[in-house]
Amino acid sequence: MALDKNGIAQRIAQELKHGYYVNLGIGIPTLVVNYIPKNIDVEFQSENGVLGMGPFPFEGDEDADIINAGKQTITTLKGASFFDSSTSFAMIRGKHVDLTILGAMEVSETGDIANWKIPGKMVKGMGGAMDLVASAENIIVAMMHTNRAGMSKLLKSCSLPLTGVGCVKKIVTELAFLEIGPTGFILLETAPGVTVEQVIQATQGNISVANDVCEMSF
Amino acid sequence: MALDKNGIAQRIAQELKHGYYVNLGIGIPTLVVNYIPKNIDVEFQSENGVLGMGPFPFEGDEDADIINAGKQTITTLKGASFFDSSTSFAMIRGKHVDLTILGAMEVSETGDIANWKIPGKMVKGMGGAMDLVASAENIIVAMMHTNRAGMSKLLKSCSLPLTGVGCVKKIVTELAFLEIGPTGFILLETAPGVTVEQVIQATQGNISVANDVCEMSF
Amino acid sequence: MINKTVPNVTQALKGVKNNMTLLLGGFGLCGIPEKAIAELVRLEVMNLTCISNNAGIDDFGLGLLLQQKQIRKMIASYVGENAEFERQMLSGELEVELIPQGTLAERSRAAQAGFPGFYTPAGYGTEVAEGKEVREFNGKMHVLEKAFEADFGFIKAWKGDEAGNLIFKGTARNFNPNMCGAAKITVVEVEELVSAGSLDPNQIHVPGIFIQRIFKGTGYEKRIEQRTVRSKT
Amino acid sequence: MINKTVPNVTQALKGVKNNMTLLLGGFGLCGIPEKAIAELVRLEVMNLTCISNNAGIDDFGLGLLLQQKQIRKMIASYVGENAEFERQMLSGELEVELIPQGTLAERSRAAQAGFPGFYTPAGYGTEVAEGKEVREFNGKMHVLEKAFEADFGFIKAWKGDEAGNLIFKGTARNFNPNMCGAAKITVVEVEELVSAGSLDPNQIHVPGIFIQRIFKGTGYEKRIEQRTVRSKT
Repeated sequence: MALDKNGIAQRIAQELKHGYYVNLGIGIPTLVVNYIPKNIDVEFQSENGVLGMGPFPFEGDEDADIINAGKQTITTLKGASFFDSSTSFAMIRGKHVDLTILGAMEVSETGDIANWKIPGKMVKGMGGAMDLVASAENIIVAMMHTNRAGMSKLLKSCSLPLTGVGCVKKIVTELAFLEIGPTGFILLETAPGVTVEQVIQATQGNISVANDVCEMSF
Repeated sequence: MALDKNGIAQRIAQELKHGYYVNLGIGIPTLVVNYIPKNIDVEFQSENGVLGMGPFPFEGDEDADIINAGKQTITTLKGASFFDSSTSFAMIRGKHVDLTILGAMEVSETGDIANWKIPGKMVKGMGGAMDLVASAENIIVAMMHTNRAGMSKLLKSCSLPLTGVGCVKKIVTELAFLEIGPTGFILLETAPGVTVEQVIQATQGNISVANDVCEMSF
Repeated sequence: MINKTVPNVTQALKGVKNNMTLLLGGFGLCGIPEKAIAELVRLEVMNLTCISNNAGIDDFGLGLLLQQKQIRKMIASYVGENAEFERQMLSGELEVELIPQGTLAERSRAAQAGFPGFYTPAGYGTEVAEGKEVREFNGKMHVLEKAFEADFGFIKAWKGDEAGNLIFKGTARNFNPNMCGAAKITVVEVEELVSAGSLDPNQIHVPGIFIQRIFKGTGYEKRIEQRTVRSKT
Repeated sequence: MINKTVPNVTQALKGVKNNMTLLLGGFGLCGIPEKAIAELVRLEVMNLTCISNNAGIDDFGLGLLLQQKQIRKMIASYVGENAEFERQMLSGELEVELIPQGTLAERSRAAQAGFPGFYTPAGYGTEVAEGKEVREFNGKMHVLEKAFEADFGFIKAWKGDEAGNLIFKGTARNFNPNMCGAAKITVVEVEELVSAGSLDPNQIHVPGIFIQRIFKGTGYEKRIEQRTVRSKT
């Protein structure tokens, strides 16, 4: 049985390590905060200028001057700080942010990612994504394995305009946990009840199966 | 009669205009603060990270954490601010500082300046001078017209390693107030009691005399 | 102290003309120069090039200028919140240049700090790098990006003093400090305007030297784009 | 909150070895990492490359390392206060690279912010530009300068919290913020170490993400180089 969005977030959360500064993209990545492993400290950075983001404010406590990159009202935790955009991207570009989790429309077997534009149809812009993917050493993509028509989004090469080249390291979809290796996607874990065969079927790009492939455990 | 250091500073001070942010080098330029014209507001920037410098502190009020670029203890005035070195040079390089007043060992007729090194003998370093002269639109040099041996320091071309190329606009020495024109030094004003001939004699570089040359008035 | 105060928004925007390039602070609707935008609408200046991270929403922020078709070209990083924007862009009425957010911040700071250009890895291998110089440093490819050139910069700060010293609040800071001093004339609106000497010199976010005009705005709407809350139980 | 505190200077300098490149904050003797320098002397690490605006005076600051001949190469902008420095330089014992002060600040910040290079007008046409690429932008010549690469950065702040957030005082700020995060490991010493949550998030000069270790120093000497005063009459 394929994972839902929360399941994807939960699997990604297992990749968090103590001491990580993490930048979460809009969408599924936002849900990762709900599954932080016990006994580790991580801090969340938002590129609009806050480190140490906390949960949403209690009703009535919203402050228009305190938002995240998704323009949602938020709170801050002890040890938080506010800063300007140039400093925020110094954190990102300077590799001080340890992990970037973001969504994608397409990922290629060489780690290219496309997530900001569908020519002639939708152009939201790249926001901070191009800076994030160009700089982060550690990028996990949270995405659906196929589109609504059942076509794979894990491709030989991206058909949409790129956000970054050869940058994605790991991918979590509703079907699987994969990494990018020298020869393409490597299937590391299947979602509960999903078979290796199903993942291979749903992947257009070159895919190999890790020797120790297993089912995700939560 | 040639000017003393205070006289040079006093003549330079006449060039200050209302609303100017001014960076003062070490030595004679520091004395300019004593001669600010009445009825104008200027602010002094020091490249080590302070805007709105005030006078020296009263005895006993010195604070090791509040100094100017000459490492002297100072105070700040109302509206002052402290900032980091990168921001300080953003002010300088970004042309937000309106006037730079600094000393020189040599100036050439094309506006080159040398003030940081005598090969094999003295190497203090350029400090912020190279950034200042490369960026400032308005540079006044405070210097002695000749060295102790009587040799001119206003030259055809500098003999010492340069601090900047073609950047000096105006020069005040103990003998004269000059500017740099397309064909070399232009004598604008003589110090009280100094003749045009004396200035020309003391100048090795090409020098012309302004039509309206006059004596400095204080 | 050099006094930078002007009495009102009209004085603050004196000299703004058609065809100018403007830098505007803000992230979404957070920390935008509400009063300057309202005055730009009133002035009916046309054919503007606006540089700002976002383009507002349909009926607030830069969306108000889009409604009046005052913007000829928009340089931004994310424009996903504005249907009128999308319509004008897809129809070709509006010229749009989308650039990475960090590049937008740094091209502003480069203009402020007198750097003509810098190398960033962001956008290498994408549309963004097309027509730009690329270059390898330490085995990694980078794109040469250049400082913005703008006529006016419109900044929103929380507190400011007569000398133009600024303090921002929360994430309303964003691009505002980086854009101060990045245009020929920097105009700041503040919620609270205090006398020089009232602010701790150690806690100034932007020194007054970077700005030319400061005025106190009143009646800030500060609209929230995504009101997200949790319940108290 | 990610805790960055270490108990003492010995723990803070763990891993410092011979032949390393160090970034050190401070302007003159103002805002220098006194405790880290003392520990470097005690550790007797040799053959260091030190990047700092100045080289201390004969018996304080980096002068203490020069006395022990621990520095092989010095990168600075102004070294005029130190006779032993001048002796070692003129005799050739010490390699010296003098660079413009603004370039020193920005090469630090470039390392912090992930920019490999940038163009500055400072030093064009001088010895400083020799062997470096130069280039025209807008009719003016510029020099390509590159980010520093350093093993350790030693920073002195006034206050810091457990999360590594920093506040500086007066002109003791100088290069310190620009050097945070510019080396592989950034070590900060503070006069006052407070718990996370004690500092206003709006008034942090350097967020803790840029630093790896923070400790409280005691007994700061804070020597004054030029004690200038006026009389009260």
